Amino acid sequence: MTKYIIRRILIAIPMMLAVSFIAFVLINLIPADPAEVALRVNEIIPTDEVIEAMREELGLDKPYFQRYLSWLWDVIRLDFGNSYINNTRTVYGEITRALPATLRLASLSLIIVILVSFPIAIFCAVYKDSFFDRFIRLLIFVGTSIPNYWVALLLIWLFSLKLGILPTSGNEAKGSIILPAVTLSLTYISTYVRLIRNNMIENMTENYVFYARVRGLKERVIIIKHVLKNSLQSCITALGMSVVQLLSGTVVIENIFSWPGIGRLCISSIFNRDYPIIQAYILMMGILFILCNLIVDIVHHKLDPRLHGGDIN
Amino acid sequence: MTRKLLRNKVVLVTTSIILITILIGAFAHQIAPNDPNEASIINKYSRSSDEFPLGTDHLGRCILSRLIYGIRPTVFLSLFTMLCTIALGTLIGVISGYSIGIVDEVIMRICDIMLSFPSQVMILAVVGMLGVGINNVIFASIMIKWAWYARMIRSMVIKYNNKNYILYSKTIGTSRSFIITRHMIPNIISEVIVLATLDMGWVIISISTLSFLGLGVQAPTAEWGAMLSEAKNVLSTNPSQMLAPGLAILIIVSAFNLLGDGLRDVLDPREV
Amino acid sequence: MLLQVENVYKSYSKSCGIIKKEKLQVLKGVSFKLHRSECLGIIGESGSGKSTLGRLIIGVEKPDNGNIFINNTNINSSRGKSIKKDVSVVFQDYFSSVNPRFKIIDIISEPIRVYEKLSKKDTTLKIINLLERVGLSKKFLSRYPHELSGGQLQRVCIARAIATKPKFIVLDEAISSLDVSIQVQILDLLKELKNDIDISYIFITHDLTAVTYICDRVIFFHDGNIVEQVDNIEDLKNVKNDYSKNLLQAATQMNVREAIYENQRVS
Amino acid sequence: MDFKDYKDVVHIIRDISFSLKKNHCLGIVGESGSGKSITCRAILGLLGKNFNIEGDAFFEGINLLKADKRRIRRIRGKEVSMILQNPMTSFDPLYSIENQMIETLVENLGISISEAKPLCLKAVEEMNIINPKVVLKKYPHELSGGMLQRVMIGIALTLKPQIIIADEPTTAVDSANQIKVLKEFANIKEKYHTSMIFISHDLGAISKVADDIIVMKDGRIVEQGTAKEILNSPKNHHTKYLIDTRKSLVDRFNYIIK
Repeated sequence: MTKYIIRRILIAIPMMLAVSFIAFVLINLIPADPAEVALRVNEIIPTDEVIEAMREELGLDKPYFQRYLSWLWDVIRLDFGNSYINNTRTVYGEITRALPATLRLASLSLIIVILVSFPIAIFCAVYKDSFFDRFIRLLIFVGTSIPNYWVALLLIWLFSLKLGILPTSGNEAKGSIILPAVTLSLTYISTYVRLIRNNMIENMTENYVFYARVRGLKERVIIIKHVLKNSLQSCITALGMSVVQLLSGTVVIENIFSWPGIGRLCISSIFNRDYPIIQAYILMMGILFILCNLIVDIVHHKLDPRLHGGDIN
Repeated sequence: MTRKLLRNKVVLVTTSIILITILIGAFAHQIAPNDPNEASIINKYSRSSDEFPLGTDHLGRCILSRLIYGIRPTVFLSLFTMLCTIALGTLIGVISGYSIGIVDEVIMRICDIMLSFPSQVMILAVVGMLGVGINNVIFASIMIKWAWYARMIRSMVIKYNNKNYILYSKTIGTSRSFIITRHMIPNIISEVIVLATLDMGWVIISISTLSFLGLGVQAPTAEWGAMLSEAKNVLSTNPSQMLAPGLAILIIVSAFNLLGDGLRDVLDPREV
Repeated sequence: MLLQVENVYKSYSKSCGIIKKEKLQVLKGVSFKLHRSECLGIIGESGSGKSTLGRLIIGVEKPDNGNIFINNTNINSSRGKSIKKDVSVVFQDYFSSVNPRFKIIDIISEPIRVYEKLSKKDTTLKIINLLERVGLSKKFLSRYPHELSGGQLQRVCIARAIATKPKFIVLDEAISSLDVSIQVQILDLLKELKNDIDISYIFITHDLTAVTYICDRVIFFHDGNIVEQVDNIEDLKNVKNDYSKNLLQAATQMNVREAIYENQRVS
Repeated sequence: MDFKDYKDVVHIIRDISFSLKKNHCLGIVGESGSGKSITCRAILGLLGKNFNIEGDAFFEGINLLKADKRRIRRIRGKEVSMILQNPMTSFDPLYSIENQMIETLVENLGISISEAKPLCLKAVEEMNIINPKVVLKKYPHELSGGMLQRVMIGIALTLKPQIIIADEPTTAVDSANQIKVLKEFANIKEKYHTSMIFISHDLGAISKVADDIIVMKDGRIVEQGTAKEILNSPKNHHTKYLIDTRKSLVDRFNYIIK
């Protein structure tokens, strides 16, 4: 087990390096000279001299690989440099300022997703092809075919403008988190329900379920103890990964609801060409994705006796 | 096979919806009642009339015409993206599946890295770095999706290569071209078509989302996501503006999703 | 010599974990010969490597070491292609042995198309002929594999295998997935074909009873090695190796004659 | 006890009636698709809702096809045990053997977990499994098919059922081990005095253990009688065909080793 964890972590490290390298390379794909951009956004006329000075300040005059290493060293110490827009602000500060709002939004959504989708999925699987199941399947279908920003607009129109019970945007007013969180969770609810339902139905046709019935176990025990656990086992990867997807999915929602989180920061940085922030965002999401993957794999490994069985023998 | 396709109602209906949409988009110039970009402030927010069947928007432009012209960027570009993705993915997947050792290993590691970013983040990254615009959005979409297809197709190639009927063909010395054209391609193609059709919905939504955020198609070009973005600004005064483009996306995405499910049934050889 | 297997080794690298790889030796120096118009049984339990041996003989995998000759041509040499016509194979899993998208007519016409340039009409006639050979009628021509039963499908596979007039057929557990009564039918068919056309079989199985029914010679296979060879099937009772003895004893107990009801009760 | 049924399972099986005497072993033989497994599953209420079953099946005066679900479930665990054809896939891969044995015993015998533990050990010991304590702690994938089958039999015996139904127990077994499995079943009958239904496509296997035999074809019973009658003087031509095909195999074998 420990051996597996160590090995798994050892594999994650080169992946992280690769991700950081991509994040670093991307900024060098910019069609314009970063130094020039940095000057322009601060409304300094870019003469050759100033550009040269800026290049030196940003370290752009050094060789490529050396720049990567020094950048990486800074990044490890959580120093992502300064924002181009506002030179006095560090990227780290900007991100940590926006992060709590996003985390709040994403975690509430996650709670909604789990609370809603699990009971529905189990119910649908147990009463397959019942009226309820068919109705939910229709909803799931619509849920996967509908763009979530349109859902957001519809919800704003209904609850904020028509009924006037919830605020349209921002995060100051009471209850302002409800609409964005619900909208964000809707897409994932349909994904989750479909995933778990189908997986449970598949598992129910397995021979071990039949044998459990033969052994005279209660249907409830069979569903919860055997079928559900096996289904979660096989969807654990997808479920774990959706945490990251939820975080990156906030980009659209935050923009519609003017939620001051990291997704909105990212979009405004794209419009303002504030490259260091974009870079930090990419890096953060990439690393998060790898970490999530790592945790999911370890959990999966821990829960499935088929995977760590070799150690016992 | 064709008869089976025609017998399946879902496939028939959804295919017609998609084909009609494509035709309307292709002949937008002839079909649309008005110029989609002709603004007239006097006519803004007008209700449906003979001249403007679906009314006009905040600049007095004909909504129906904008919807029709919007098919081009929304549906055509998504189709283009998908075709490029599949072409690239298939090519690399097949190379990887047929080659053993170092080539396969290198390709798979590259795929791993490509797949180690959440897709939305990767698109944002590319667009963020290369700049706002639909070309970059398409480029980014292809960049993040090909690896997934390459991996799928590689595993299919390996799976079918171990099927007994291909082992038999190899045993008796059937020509490689026969094995590939008669055994491999029909099986792989039908699986890929189903996957790609189901994925089309995702691509349409993803491209229109980016246009909605202002990162993709730029004003004043008519695009469904961009139209919704404009509708969002007048949500409090004219909420009905958001209906038409939203429904359009819903219908076309549903059509692709249903078609994918239908094709899965039809292309399964065990279905009678 | 029809087939000659010389000192063949084969191992697979079994990936254990993500980086480490372990070598799994499946065949440990196997040599034997197959003569014209004989049926050679290869018997062993599951995991003994007998199916791997079959895959090496039909040339879909290459041995790590050692050589396989068919008609004195090394199958893995550059001239190996020429002897492909002489080999054919029937697998245990009949359903995955045929392309589910093909009709029966397409399935059987594949080998004919490779070796004979026949017109469409002649091909069809030949296929009908082959189907009748294996006890099926021409009404099966335009059916799909999933519309056939296991026994019928295995007959189609046999028809396909004899279509190219091979010198020998590798039967890899070809009857193991079938009901006993169907097994006997297929074995009878194989015997009949052997009498009609000059053909050899390599009959890979775990069932000693079936071996005695059809084979002229038998090889006992255990753990990647040949542990005993019986050159005349009538000498089977004189096996010396412990493993072979065990197999023989188990089969003897299973095969007490049904007619003598009292004798065959076990306790 | 008595099974009498007449059912119509979407034309899979029709008009099946048979009875099982106490301490007897009933063999059901037929080719695949003849409906032999379906029949037994129907009796125990193990078929899905899509199946429409008509008729009666009496077990100690209780009509199994009409009784409520709870009652059937109790009978299924406690009174009628079943042994399945694929032991490798019959256990939940996520739980240890012991866990799954205990849950069965607790559910059906109404005992506590601590009472169930020694019973599990005893069950495994009685099946002649080496290192019983180690085996109990293992997960299904760590054991061989033969081992799991013995665990299955062990579970069935610990419940002390009236009837044991064995569904093709020799089919997935290498032919060298088939005789061992059959001996095991013959033993059970002698030692535990349970009645047994033994399903197989192999007349050879059936004849080793069965007292009475039913021959099925295309969802119907074509012949039934005592094993002796059926094997020595079959009347139906399908029975004759099954016996003859088997006989030709056996005769050749016996000729060679004589």
